[in-house]
Amino acid sequence: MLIMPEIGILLVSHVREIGDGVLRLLKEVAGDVTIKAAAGTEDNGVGTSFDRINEAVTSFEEPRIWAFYDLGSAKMNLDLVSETTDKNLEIQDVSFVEGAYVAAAMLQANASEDSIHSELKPLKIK
Amino acid sequence: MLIMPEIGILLVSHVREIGDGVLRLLKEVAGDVTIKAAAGTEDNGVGTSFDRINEAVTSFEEPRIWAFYDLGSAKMNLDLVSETTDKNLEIQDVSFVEGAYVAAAMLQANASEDSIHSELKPLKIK
Amino acid sequence: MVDKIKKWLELFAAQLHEKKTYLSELDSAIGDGDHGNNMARGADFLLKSLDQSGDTSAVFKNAAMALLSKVGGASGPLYGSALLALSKKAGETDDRSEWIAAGAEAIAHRGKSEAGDKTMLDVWLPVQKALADGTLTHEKIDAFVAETKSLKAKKGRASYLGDRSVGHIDPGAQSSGYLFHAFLEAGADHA
Amino acid sequence: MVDKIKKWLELFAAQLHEKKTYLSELDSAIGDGDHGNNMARGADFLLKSLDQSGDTSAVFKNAAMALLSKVGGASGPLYGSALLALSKKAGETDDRSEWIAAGAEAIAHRGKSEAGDKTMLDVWLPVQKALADGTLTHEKIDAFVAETKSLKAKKGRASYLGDRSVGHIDPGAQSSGYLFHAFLEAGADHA
Ligand SMILES: Nc1ncnc2c1ncn2[C@@H]1O[C@H](COP(=O)(O)OP(=O)(O)O)[C@@H](O)[C@H]1O
Ligand SMILES: Nc1ncnc2c1ncn2[C@@H]1O[C@H](COP(=O)(O)OP(=O)(O)O)[C@@H](O)[C@H]1O
Ligand SMILES: [Mg+2]
Ligand SMILES: [Mg+2]
Ligand SMILES: [Mg+2]
Ligand SMILES: [Mg+2]
Repeated sequence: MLIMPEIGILLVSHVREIGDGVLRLLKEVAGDVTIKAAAGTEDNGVGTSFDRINEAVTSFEEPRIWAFYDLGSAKMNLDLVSETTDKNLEIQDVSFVEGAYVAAAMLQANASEDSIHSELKPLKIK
Repeated sequence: MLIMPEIGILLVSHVREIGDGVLRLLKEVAGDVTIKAAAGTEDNGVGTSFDRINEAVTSFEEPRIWAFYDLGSAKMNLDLVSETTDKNLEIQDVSFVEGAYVAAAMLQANASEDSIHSELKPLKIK
Repeated sequence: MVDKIKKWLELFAAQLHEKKTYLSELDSAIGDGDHGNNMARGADFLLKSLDQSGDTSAVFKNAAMALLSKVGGASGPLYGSALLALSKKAGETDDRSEWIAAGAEAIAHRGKSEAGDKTMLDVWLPVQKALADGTLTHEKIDAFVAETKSLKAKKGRASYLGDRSVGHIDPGAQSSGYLFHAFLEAGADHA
Repeated sequence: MVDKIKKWLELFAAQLHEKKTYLSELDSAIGDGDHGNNMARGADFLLKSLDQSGDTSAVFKNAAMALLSKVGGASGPLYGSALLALSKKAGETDDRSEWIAAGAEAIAHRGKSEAGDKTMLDVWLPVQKALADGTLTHEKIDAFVAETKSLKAKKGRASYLGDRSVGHIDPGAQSSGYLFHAFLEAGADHA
C-alpha cells in the first residue's frame, strides 16, 4: 500500500534527549519513514557534531534527506555537511518539532511534495 | 546582579525526553530562570497529562508562568489547566524549542517584556 | 437517576475495553494509533474512581477527572471538558438534549472545532439533534459514526493527511458512538 | 614554512588550554558559557592529530577537521570553515593577508555575519587589514578584541541580549585574538 518514500528525515539538535524524543514523537505517526537523529556532541554534551551529522547523513539509503534543526549553530554544521556530501541534503528552515512532525506525518501519508511544502511554509521561522 | 525574574517557564511536550532535553538546553543560557517540564503521560508514554501539567503549574513560586508546548493536544490540556488554576498561566503560541529558548535567554538577561514579545512575535506559528 | 448515569459510564468503559484494538487501528490509519489504548486507560481509572456519593454531577465530574488524568491524547481534555460540562448542566436541568448540547459545545470550545471537521463532534452534534427530536436510535448512532468516513479531517493529527483522511472512520467519532450506544442501553437518555 | 604553521597551531592550542576558564566566563556573560570548554576540547584533538606530512595545506585541513569534530558549538563550524579556506588558499599563494582574507570570508559565509555583529569576525577583519598594511602587532590584536566590548551582538546566542550584550568582550573574538597572537609569535605571518 505504502510506497517506500524516497525522502528520509534527519533531526539535528543540540541535545541528545531532544533528538531521541522527537524521533519517538514522529515514529508514532510515520512508522514507514526513515527518521534519524544526530543530536548532542560526541560526549553527549550540549552542542552539535559535524561528525555525527555527517555519519547520519551517510547512513541514509534514501537519495534525499530533509534536515530539521533546532538552533542556528546546528544549521552551520548542516550547511558544512551539505557542501561536502554526495547526498541530496535539503535543510528545512522551519520550526523544529512542529515542522518535522508535519513533514513526517505527510510523508507517511504519501502526500505530494507540493502539499507538504505548502503546509511547511507557515512554519518557516528561520 | 540578576533580579529574580517574576516569570517562570513551563515546557509541555508529548514526550518525556523532549521536555527534559529542552530544559537542559535552556538551562545553559538561563541558569537563574525557573524552568520546569511537564512532558509525556504518567506512565511515560507519548501524550500529555493534565495532572502532570497541573502539578507543575502549582509548584511554581513565580506569580506568572509562560507555557510553551509542542503539539495542539498539549495546548488543550494547558487551556484546561489555565481555566482551573489560580496561577497566571500565559500560553505562548510560538514554535516550541526556538520560542522557549529565546524567552529563557531574554528573561535571564532581564530584557523587558516588550522586547521579549517582539522577539517572539515572528515565532508565532500556532 | 444517578444509577442510570453510573450504568451508562460503566457500559461505556466496558465497551472501550472491548474495542480497544479496533479504536487504535482506526487511529493508526489517520493518526498515531493510540486512541484505543488512551481510552482504555481512561476507562480503567474511571471505573476504579466512580463516585459513590449518589450525586449525578459528582459522578460526571469524577469521570471527567479520570479521563483527563489518564487518557493522554487529545481525547483526554476533549472528553474531560465534555463531561465537566455535563456535570454542570446536570445540576441545572434534567433535559438530556441540553446535557449533550453542553458537552458538544465544550468539545467545540476546547478543540476549536466545528461540524464537518471529522472529529468526535460529528457524532455529538447529530446525536444531540436526534435526542432533541426524540428520534435517537442505535442505528442512527452507527450512521453518524459511519458518515465521518466521507469527511476530510480539518482538526487533530488527521488534518495533515488532507484528502487521504477521506474513507476512514474518525476514531474519536467511533468512541463517541460507543458512548451514546451505552447511553441508550443504560436508559440514561431519559430522566 | 610548514614548521612555522605547525608552531602557530601548537601555540594557539596551548593558549586555548591555558585560557579555557576565562573564555567560558566570557561566554557565560553573553552566551551559554561553553566557549572555553569547546575550544579546549578542539585544541586537544588538534594537537593529537596534527598532520606530519610536511604539507601546509594538509596541516590546515587536519586542524579544521579536528575543530569541526570536537568543538561542538557554533565556533566549530566557524573555525573549521576558516581553516578549510586557509588550507585551500595556502595551496595557491604565500600571501598571508590573502590567507586571512579567505578565512574571514569563510566565517562570514558560514555565519551569515558581517563586520560589527560582535563576533570573531570583528577580529579577523581588522587583523586582515593590518596584515595587508604590514602594521599588525600584538597591541593591535588586543585592541581589536577589546573593541568588541562596545558592540551590540547581532549574531549567535548573544544577539538575544540586545543592548545587554554591550560592555562584554565577545568570546569568539577573544579566542581569535589568541589565534593571531600565536600567529605572530610563531612567525607564521610571513613566508
Ligand atoms: N481539535 C479537535 N476537536 C475535536 N476533536 C478532536 C480534535 N482533535 C482531535 N480530536 C478527536 O480526538 C481523536 C483522537 O484522539 P487520541 O488519538 O486519543 O488523541 P491524539 O490525537 O492526541 O493521539 C480524534 O479522532 C478526534 O475525534
Ligand atoms: N553567526 C555567527 N557568525 C560569526 N561568528 C559567530 C556566529 N555565531 C557565533 N559566532 C562566534 O562563536 C562564538 C561562540 O562560540 P561557542 O560558545 O563555542 O558556540 P555556541 O554559541 O554554539 O555555544 C561567539 O562568541 C562568536 O564569536
Ligand atoms: Mg491518537
Ligand atoms: Mg497520541
Ligand atoms: Mg557558547
Ligand atoms: Mg554551546
